[in-house]
Amino acid sequence: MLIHDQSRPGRRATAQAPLNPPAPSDLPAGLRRRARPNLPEVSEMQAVRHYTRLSQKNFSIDTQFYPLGSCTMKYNPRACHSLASLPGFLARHPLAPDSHGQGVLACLHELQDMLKEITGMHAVSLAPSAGAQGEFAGVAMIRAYHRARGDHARTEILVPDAAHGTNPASAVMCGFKVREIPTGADGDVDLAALNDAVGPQTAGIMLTNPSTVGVFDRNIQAIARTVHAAGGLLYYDGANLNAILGKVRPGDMGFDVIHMNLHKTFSTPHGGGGPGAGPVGVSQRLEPYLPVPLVDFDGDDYRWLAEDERPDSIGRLTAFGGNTGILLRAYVYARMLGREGMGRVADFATLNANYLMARLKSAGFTAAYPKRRASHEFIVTLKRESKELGVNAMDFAKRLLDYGYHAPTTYFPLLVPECLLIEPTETETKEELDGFVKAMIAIRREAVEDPEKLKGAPYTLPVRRLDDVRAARLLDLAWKPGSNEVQDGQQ
Amino acid sequence: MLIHDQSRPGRRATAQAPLNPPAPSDLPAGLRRRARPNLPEVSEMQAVRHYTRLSQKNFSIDTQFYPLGSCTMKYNPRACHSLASLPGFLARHPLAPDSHGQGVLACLHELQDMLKEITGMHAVSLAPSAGAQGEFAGVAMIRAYHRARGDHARTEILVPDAAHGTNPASAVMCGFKVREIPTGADGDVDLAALNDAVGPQTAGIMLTNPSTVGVFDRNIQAIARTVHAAGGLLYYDGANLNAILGKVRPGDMGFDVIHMNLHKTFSTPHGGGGPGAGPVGVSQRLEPYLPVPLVDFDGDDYRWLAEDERPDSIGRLTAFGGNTGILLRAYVYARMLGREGMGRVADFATLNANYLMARLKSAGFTAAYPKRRASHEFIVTLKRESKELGVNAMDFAKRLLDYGYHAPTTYFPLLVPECLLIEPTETETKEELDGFVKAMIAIRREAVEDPEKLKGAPYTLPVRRLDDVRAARLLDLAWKPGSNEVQDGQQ
Amino acid sequence: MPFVPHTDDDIAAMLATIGVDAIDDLFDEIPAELRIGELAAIPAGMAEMDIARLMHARAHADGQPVCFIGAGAYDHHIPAAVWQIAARGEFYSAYTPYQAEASQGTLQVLYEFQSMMTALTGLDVSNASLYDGASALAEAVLMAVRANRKTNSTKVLVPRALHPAYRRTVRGIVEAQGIALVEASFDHASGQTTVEQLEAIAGGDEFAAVIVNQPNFFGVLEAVDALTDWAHARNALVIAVVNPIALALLSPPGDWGCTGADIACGEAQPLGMPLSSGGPYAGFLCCKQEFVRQLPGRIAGRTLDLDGKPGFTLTLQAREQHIRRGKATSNICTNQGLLVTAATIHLAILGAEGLERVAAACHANTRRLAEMLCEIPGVAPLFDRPIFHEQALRLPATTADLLRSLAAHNVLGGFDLSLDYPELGQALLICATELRTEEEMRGYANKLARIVATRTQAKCPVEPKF
Amino acid sequence: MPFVPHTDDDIAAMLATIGVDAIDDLFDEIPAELRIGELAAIPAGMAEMDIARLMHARAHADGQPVCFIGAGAYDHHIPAAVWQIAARGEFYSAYTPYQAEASQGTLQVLYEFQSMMTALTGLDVSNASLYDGASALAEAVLMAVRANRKTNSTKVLVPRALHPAYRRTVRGIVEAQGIALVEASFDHASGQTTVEQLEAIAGGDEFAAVIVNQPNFFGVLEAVDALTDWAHARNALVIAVVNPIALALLSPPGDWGCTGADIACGEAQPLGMPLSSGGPYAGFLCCKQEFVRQLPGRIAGRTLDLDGKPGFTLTLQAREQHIRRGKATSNICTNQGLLVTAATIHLAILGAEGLERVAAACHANTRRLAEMLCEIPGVAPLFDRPIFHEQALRLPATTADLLRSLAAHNVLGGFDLSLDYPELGQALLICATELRTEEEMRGYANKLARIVATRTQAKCPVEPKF
Repeated sequence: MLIHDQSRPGRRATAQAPLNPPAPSDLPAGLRRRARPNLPEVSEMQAVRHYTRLSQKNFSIDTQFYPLGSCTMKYNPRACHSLASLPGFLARHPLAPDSHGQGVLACLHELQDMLKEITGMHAVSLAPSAGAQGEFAGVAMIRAYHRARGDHARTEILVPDAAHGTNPASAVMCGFKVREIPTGADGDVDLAALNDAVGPQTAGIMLTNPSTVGVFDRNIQAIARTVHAAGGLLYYDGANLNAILGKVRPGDMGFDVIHMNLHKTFSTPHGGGGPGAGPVGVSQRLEPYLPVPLVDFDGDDYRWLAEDERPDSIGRLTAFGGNTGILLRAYVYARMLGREGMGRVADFATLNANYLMARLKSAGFTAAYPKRRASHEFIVTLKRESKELGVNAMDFAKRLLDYGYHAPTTYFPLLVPECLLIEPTETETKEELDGFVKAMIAIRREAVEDPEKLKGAPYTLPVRRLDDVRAARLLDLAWKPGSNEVQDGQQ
Repeated sequence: MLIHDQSRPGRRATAQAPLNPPAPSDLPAGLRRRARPNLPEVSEMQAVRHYTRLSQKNFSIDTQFYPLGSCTMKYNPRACHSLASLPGFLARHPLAPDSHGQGVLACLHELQDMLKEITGMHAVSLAPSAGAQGEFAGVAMIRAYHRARGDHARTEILVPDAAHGTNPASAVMCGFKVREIPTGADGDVDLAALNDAVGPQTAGIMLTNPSTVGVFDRNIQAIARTVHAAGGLLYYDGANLNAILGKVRPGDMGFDVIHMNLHKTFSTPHGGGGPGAGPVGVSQRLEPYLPVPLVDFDGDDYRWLAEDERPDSIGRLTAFGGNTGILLRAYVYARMLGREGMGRVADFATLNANYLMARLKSAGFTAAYPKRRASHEFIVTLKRESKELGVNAMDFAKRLLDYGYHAPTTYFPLLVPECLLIEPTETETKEELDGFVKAMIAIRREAVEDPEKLKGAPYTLPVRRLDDVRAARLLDLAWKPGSNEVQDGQQ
Repeated sequence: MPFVPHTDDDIAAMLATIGVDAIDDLFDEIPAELRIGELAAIPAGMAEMDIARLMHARAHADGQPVCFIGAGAYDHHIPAAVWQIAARGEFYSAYTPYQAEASQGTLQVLYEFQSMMTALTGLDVSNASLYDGASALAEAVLMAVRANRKTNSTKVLVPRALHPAYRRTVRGIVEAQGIALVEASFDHASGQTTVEQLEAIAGGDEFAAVIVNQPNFFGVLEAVDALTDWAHARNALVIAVVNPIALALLSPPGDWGCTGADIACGEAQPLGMPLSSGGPYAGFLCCKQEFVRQLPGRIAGRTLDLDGKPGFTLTLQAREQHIRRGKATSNICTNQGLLVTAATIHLAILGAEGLERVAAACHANTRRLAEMLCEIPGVAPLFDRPIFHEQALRLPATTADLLRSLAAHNVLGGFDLSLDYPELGQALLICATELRTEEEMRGYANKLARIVATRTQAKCPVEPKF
Repeated sequence: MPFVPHTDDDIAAMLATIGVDAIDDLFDEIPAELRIGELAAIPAGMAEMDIARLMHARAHADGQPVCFIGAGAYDHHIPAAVWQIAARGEFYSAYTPYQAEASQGTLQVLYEFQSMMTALTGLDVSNASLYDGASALAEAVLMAVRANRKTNSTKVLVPRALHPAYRRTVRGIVEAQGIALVEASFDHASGQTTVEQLEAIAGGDEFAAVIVNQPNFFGVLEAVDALTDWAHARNALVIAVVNPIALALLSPPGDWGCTGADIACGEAQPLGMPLSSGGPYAGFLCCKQEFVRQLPGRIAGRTLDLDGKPGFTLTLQAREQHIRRGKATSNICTNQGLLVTAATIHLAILGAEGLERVAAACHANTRRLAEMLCEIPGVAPLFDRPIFHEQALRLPATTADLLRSLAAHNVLGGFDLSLDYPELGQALLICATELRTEEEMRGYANKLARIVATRTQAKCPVEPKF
């Protein structure tokens, strides 16, 4: 039932609005709205009950194992939330003077420094609000760099076929053409194809390493040499940074620019789709172009640097300083982990992934790259099951929900058929992984004995499998008064 | 699955304990424990996930209609929680000087004053931690009063048969004998029986008005005269104060002492069984005996009054000042309601109860006192259904859970057979009450068509009906290493 | 090992299963010369109690001055229920609802948010959020250029009376795609963007879109109907930039002019999001039904399940980057879901009447504060038109200097207009939300009066030379 | 109407269904002369934003001094997860789990709490909480008198080295039932309660129970084995009063002497409950299996459902007041369930090793602070025996006066022993939990040194008369 269905004219949470505000009689009548907006009219308790019950319809890290590949669904420490929510931090206006922000600025400056150390980059801007905005900023800096050198011929960005969809989309948003580079049979980038593709039109290449097929590209140094030799720059998509934290640094691999997803590697909450935070790090030559604002420290005071002091900056990505509250969470997390803890993240994310891959392989499942080490994630392909049993990766995914596990990422990357991209993260126990293997085995047995059962899954969730085609065809995107032809059943 | 079942030796939430405390090598070996206590060893995420999932197995006000008679399960405003949880309040040590507590003391003093006004009593102590402790304090003051007058013959407390079990239990804890007074057929106290019972041995009478049968005792003035004439005092059990807030005051009815359940009338959380707060109010003659501490205000400063300044006090009920955090919640609630809001509580609690009673009566259910107004609650007796259909009040109660409603109070008060004591409270909507009526009708239909279905209920909860007899016979009261013969089934 | 649950037994068993001797062996595909030792510059780990002490001290260091700055972020009351529910683990720690059946909570919230935003803006459809108001406007500009079938123009008319940070953000995001932003000034007496000015700057050119903001950055109410109709007459789409609180009282974009604005966007921060130094906030973006396939970002839709029971799912994903890659409507992936959850709960609790009361109280407070400040010699309203919720003032001394002095007294006096609008002289933009009390406003006025007096006196000995 | 959802339409329809004209008619059974008009002394209602402002100001007024008081309530770190989960609506707003099937969350928490408390105390069973440590001790005394079948005594031996507020609370609660409390002093050199002293005061009398606390109120470690065996030899039951944090390191009551203490109780506040001016806290009460039917308060048990699946339910309710009324083991009904939830989560997160670290850190800090303070002339340990976690000191000036001066410098210096124990002269009980830093302790020592110096100097001009 929608909150709108619980609305009754005149009902209201009276404690929540000013008691007796003066009427705004000075507002010109012609500019006022003619009718009140059709917002729900409910009591405070109705709202609390409705949204509390809705929340219970979600899977989440706090309730389920969530091995969603490439998403790094690990524990979000509760302290990060409470400490970023201290009244002093929450109450601070974005345009308050630096004198009234030394506390938050100190945290942000230290976070910039830690991210530099972790990535091996020369400078960091915390401005981007999420990974895709970080990509945009990164590619925009590559563009600014070439333009500053008068190198206008570089109109192309290379992107491996395994890349996240945001990579080509971000490159296009920056005005580049995208050229796709195939992945070799062993999971590494096809070096020959890369050699063929680079040239004076190459502005740069966007890479994820470990890649989205779950392996570390062993030829990364050769790739860097090739692209750099052609005059291009290397962009590192930090989506998989969790796999290498404290082990190897993008800066050392030869990357010129990197974005990080703090909502992955630094465990800020995913929040049902956001917010994230996508800081960018750069090598020295790209430093002038970093997006604003940046935090500067002169040994005494911290202060924001904006457009006026950063004339070559690609500019501003949001009105204010970015997702500061999320950056504070990442800061708290980073300080709790510390030097030793960071290396352990990669250690145990990798251990869990390789253990789970080994168990699934010995249970008869097919790893997409069986001869490679898993990074923090790996791919199982259900091509054989699909062919022999007539059940596909989506059926497995939906049935896993009934077993109490969130499904892995399905049908991504696109180059592996019927794939499940599985990322257990370092915060899960061996028992949880063993339980997942047990469920996978049980589901395959069901697929043999009763394939229709899988096709009908899930059965135990608030809804059965949903009709996406209908959704896209009928486009019921907002409640309208009297539009309740589709209604919840009672009880 | 118990948290203990997830324990593995050596696992730990390392961020939560001091990193490197010095070994307490000065502790004499003979006084140290030989083995670590068998507490669960889990990661922070395991604990978070376990208790988050456990919480989802509860019904609560935030998720369900909870018409539990005599318990006043109304909305607990979320502001009460957040404002009582401000760091300044939480961090204050109970033995901190009054100079470092003027804020909290101001709230408590104003709460004392508001409770005096609401109840019509002369003075209030906030010390009791819950209703039963308030009852103990009240009866102890009655005892102290008679003793101070040298009236040692008063050894008996009168208690109506409809009373809460805490009433006789509290009287006995104060060293009194209990004499039960029957309830008349109309729901009021049997006056003739009362007349027969009072005498020089009568220390007092404990009454709930409106009573637990859901009616206001119309003869309250006569009762007061009778008891007072015999030299006894009147104790008011404030469990049902919600029904008369701002309408009529116990002090005006003639009561000498009263306890209030702030976790009912003032909507502090029930918390799965507590904490509560059970302030006591008294008439002038009982004032010297109030339990300590009390909050005093001299026009400039607030301060605690303890034993040394209150020599006749019945004393201290807990080590410190009582459930201060709960009192702060009640204070916030009372200030949000204000003068007008308080009367509306009684208005709408009573409207909801009478409406629900009218609807259930016209649906063919039997009200225990059909000719009386309901107070904020009322009784339906399923005696007829029990006889004709072979299903009892407990079966109805359990089946209601499947319909998404918490059951009303069952089998209390004891004098009405197969009873459901139903208290909807003022914060529920008409739609919710209508839904409850619909469920009751549906269940009766099921009882006619398939009585076995009711006897097996509930079906949709985390467990089916539980074996209480087995629980009391086998007494499995604590997990012990290796004691897992009773184990959760997997999925 | 914070947040890692592995025991020594676990590690041994897992390594044995994998068939390696040590965890380090799992990294043997990384070229050895790239491996690093330790992250020397990262401090040692801290226990929660230690980082808590540090963060409390830092939050305390930021103080809690009395805030009279608006300028795009507003200090509103947030019901306690909002974040107690939004921070529940099931909302807080869930991913994007790609597995719809396991995400009905989040998806229904998104659908309800979309419903509320369409009600507020008077438009047909809404997406499920963008990063913030400024980046939402950038996306609206890109969308309008794609969507406008009546012109081939890639030019967009931007009022100078639009938030300076919004103008800068839009420029940075859209210019790489060859979109030209043309700035239209405002009337210096009224503070309004007039049709005459638009006409003058537009000349005979075509525009893909015209941006109209209501109220504008100065708090001045624009003649939105006339601006909208002017734009439509020239085949340009109209992008409305609006404050959702103001929409409780002001005409919604869908009602502007003869046919309504085409796209509306803005900052959702006033709907339950703490100021928090600028984020996380959330941008909203609504449009007419005909443009839905150009609308970037996630959209939740209602549909049916296998049993015919209603449920919610992400829809129109074919526009998005994870399907359409380089041809997507935007690169946006992660949005501001948790903030949308807060906004939805906030709007459900306040309702239309509650929102109206908040808007009226803010407006009354700002007017009251302006009155008080204008009693100070040399302080006066900058413009002569009706305002809403923010007020621009002329000052008798250097704005930056006055603000610095006020800040030293723990009053944040407003936004210094002089930097972004040198043509206005020494000018200040103030805002007093419903949370500001009479006492706080009086305190501000008294302090400013004293500071202005000092400055004026200080000038005397120097000036009377002539 | 805050928190009342009724619309005018609802009211009209509901009154019609009931068959009355106005809500007021529903109160027509109340004698008219008793009806009141309005509650004149109650202030008008406030919006949430207004009460929030008031409460913030009041919380701020209480300050956040550096706290070195223990004396029964301790400033420990509470993991952020504890209250974020305990405050979830399903725990926070649920009632007592009388409908077990709809309360498995709360019931399993209670069962786990009982399991943890029995592990800590080394006893067989635990109840699901009482109001606080002091009232739990009162219930333990009543229980022991009921349970002791070997004597008919109603006398209980109470050490004077027990918390003064506990002694007062027990007295107030149990004396009405004719139970006599006999106080046994302590050795003034060691601070210990000795067998010799017990022997001397007991003489030939029988006792139902002997109370033994570890550590005692002065932080001094008692010879619990000897005291336990002495009591048992005289047919008295032993009631242990213990601090749950200390139990991480100290011998559990179940191991005391040859057969263990019979009952253990104490204050659960150190397990995740904020200081909060004294409550809500929670008392715990454990005992040997043979006394389970005398154990007051709620108890959760594990059982099976109709399908044979395990589940939890309240059990042994036949002892309780709602069934047994006047013959119940206690009148307690509402307990401290939410605090038990917090304690259970707290213990699960810390585990035995975490708890041990907390105990060790508190102990080390208190010893370190005592060292620093004892460098001040005239400050010295009061007793010569090993302590745990609290330390009694002798002072060279009036304790109350010194504490007042320290408080003026925002240091709460400890508990003034001089009032409750005049026989000890000017004496102070200090405690520094794991949260106190070296810097804070040093600050305390420096301030006290300066204050003591002032007091001592002040005396000089007056004293050298001779």
